[in-house]
Amino acid sequence: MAKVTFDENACKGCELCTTVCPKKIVMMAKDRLNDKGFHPAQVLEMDKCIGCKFCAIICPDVVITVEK
Amino acid sequence: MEIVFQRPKALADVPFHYCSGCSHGIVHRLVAEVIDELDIAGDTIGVAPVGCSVFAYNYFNVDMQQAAHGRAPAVATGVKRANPDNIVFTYQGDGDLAAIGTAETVHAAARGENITVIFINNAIYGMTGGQMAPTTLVGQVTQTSPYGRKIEAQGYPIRMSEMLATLEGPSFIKRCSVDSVKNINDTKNAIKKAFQNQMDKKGFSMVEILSTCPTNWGLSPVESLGWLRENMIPHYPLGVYKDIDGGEKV
Amino acid sequence: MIYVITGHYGSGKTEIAINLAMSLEDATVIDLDIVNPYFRSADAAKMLTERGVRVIAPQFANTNIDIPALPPEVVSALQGDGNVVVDVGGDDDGAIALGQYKAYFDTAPYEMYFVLNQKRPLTAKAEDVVPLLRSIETVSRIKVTKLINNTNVMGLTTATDVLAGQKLADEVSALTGIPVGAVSGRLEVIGGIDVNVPKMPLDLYMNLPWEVWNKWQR
Amino acid sequence: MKGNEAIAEAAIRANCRHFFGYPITPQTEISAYMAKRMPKIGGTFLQAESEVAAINMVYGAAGAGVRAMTSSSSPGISLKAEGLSYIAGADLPCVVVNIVRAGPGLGGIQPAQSDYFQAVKGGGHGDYKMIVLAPSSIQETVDSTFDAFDLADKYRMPVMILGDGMLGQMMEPISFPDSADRPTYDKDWATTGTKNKRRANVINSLYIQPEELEQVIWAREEKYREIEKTEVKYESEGLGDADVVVVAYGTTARVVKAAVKAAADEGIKVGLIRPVTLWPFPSEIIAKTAKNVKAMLSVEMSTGQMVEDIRLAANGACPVAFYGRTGGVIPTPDGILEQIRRMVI
Repeated sequence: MAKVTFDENACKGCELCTTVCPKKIVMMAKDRLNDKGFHPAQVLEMDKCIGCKFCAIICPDVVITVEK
Repeated sequence: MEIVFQRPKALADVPFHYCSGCSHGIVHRLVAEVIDELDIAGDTIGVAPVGCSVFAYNYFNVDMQQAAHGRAPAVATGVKRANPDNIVFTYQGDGDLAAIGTAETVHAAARGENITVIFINNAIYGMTGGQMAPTTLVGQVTQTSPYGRKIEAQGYPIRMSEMLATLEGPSFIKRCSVDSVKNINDTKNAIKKAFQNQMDKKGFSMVEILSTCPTNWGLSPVESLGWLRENMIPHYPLGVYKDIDGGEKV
Repeated sequence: MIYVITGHYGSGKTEIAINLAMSLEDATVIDLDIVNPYFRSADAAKMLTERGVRVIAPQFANTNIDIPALPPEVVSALQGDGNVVVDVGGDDDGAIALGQYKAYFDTAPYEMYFVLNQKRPLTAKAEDVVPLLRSIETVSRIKVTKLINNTNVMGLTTATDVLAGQKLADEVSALTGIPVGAVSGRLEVIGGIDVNVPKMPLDLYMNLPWEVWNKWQR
Repeated sequence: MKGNEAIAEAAIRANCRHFFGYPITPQTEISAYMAKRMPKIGGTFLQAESEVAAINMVYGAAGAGVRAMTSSSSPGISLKAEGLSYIAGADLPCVVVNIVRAGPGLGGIQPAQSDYFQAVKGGGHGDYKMIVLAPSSIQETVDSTFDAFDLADKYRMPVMILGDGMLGQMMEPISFPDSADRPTYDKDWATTGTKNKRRANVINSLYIQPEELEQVIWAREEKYREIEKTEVKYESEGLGDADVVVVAYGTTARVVKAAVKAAADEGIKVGLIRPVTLWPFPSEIIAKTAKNVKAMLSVEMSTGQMVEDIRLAANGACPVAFYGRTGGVIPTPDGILEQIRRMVI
């Protein structure tokens, strides 16, 4: 069991997190914009998350909190 | 479930002003994580440079002093000498550390000044809008090397880690990169060692961190990581350049 | 004979050097001060030359530049037959310039005076004077042969000051085995005091710009 | 003591334990003295790699709350201008000594007063001032050094001691004040580490919004007006019935005094104003005096810098003449007397 939480309005949509996820579950929410006007990153299939922290480690804006 | 990754306490709850995908944010967070893990926030003084990271004083929950362009190692020297028990770090970019502040950098290192220097090398001037840096690669196009950096006209890029490693003062010099999770973890370990060395009074430590500048490179954040890997790392090899503890060198 | 005048900044070396040179036959003054840009023997060069004393000074003394290049004439003067008075810069900082001439002092007769001013805060006690004297000997690579008590507070000097200086000179002498060679000062100050060493009366030549006026008025 | 040594020793006695310098004639004895003394009393003497580095070390140490000092001479002070501006902009206290030599450029090592503008108008970029003290005797260099540290701490700003090579090199008997009699200043703004007990302190001169920066600058200006009211220092003589008043500071004032005395002996009614603080400038006494005299004369070792401030203060109430020597030449008493004579014809 693992979970990632995005501080969505802090996301600047740089997409770096999407490139490091071993499960390829981090994706940009192309259907909406956050307060800053970026498409934020999101995880839809949270049950596949293994809590590896990779997305959080590469995030330049400390958007992601990881629980395991 | 418990939290296994969250915002470090030493990082102020203020959003970074940096561009999307800029690696300053990663390095800021690593420095804050190290400060938390070593439990030194109450004793740490940071020195902010002039450059994109000029506002670094807003981002750390520690005492901070903002320095003139290039002078951070001199300012840090003054802070450290005034109170040798404080942990003093500078956070500097390539223009600040390797151009206008070369003298301050070299002499703080030569003195073995017991401070920690975090050196962000992204091969370009970010703050002023993408001019040639002392670390700009040969052939790299910038606003002030519009035809690509030419050796005949602009000379060679400076390898600061290699240069400073020739001095006796430094205790630890390592070049890292933030292009991958593995390298980011490695960078954090290096930063931690650089702070630990200061706590152990071993003298000057510097971590050079190859970083991206998507805005001025004209690449997406993801493409920037690739450009860093393909162009910067071959010219600026990663690894330890000086370690008085006898760590394995490049 | 070579006379080397050393001591602390402000002990009065230059006044002694000038007075001594004018009292000697066939004298040359060497201004060997590499640390002090003003108030040096070279200031008195015109007056000394008029009175038949030869002056050798760093090429740029009293100019607007501070290159302490020592002139080659120093060597010929040290090898000559006449009397030579060497006015050395203050402290061990100034005495370093002597070190290069060691060979000439090994073969020629010389006196090295250490000028003492008890009124200088850094040389008021024997425990401060002796290390300074020793470090001057170390860097100059020649030995002090005599102490000179030149205790003064410029125009305000009294006989009491000079006697306090004499006590200090005696203490330093006891600690180092170097004899006190003389007590120096303006005649009206040292004339009446009772000491068992020779007196060296001094006329003062190193004037401040506003004192030049007083002299001119006289 | 020699002037340079007196400044150094006075600084130590005023509890300065952090000195950062770079050699330049004719003030090198200050560094040399500090180099010998500081290690013995647990203080810091550091010969920086440049004047630029030295002033920035002072900036760091002052930010960390200690009494910090640097000294230099004219070309070196130009290099320190950047740091001085930062120190003023961050409202930090420090003491800077300028033993002025002739300029511009490399100029020369002989005494001059040609850095007056640079000192009293701030020196670096931006709206700021330094308190500038201009001693004219060795005793006064000692007193000024004590005052400089107190004023710096009191107002949180850089204070400059403006001397010249003559003052630095000459010798006069002195006595030191007792530092125990001086006030102490709380520095809760300093970067000493939060110890996890307070909010982080930030030493900074950068303000993002122009209006915010403007507000900070005007607040600083208010402080400057207060200093102009309370901290002006000068010496005067013979103002009561003077026809002519000579204004001079530092070494020049010593020479002027000799000339004024000689003029008085000739029956000329001549007075003297000697500013001790060059900023704040003694404008009030000059304005008052200008209304009662036939003329004033500024004597300087420059081509005429302070004379502009005298004219501003006199505001047309009387003519203000200038006499000066420059390039490292000290005016002579007879040269000044000749000027005084001309003014009463």
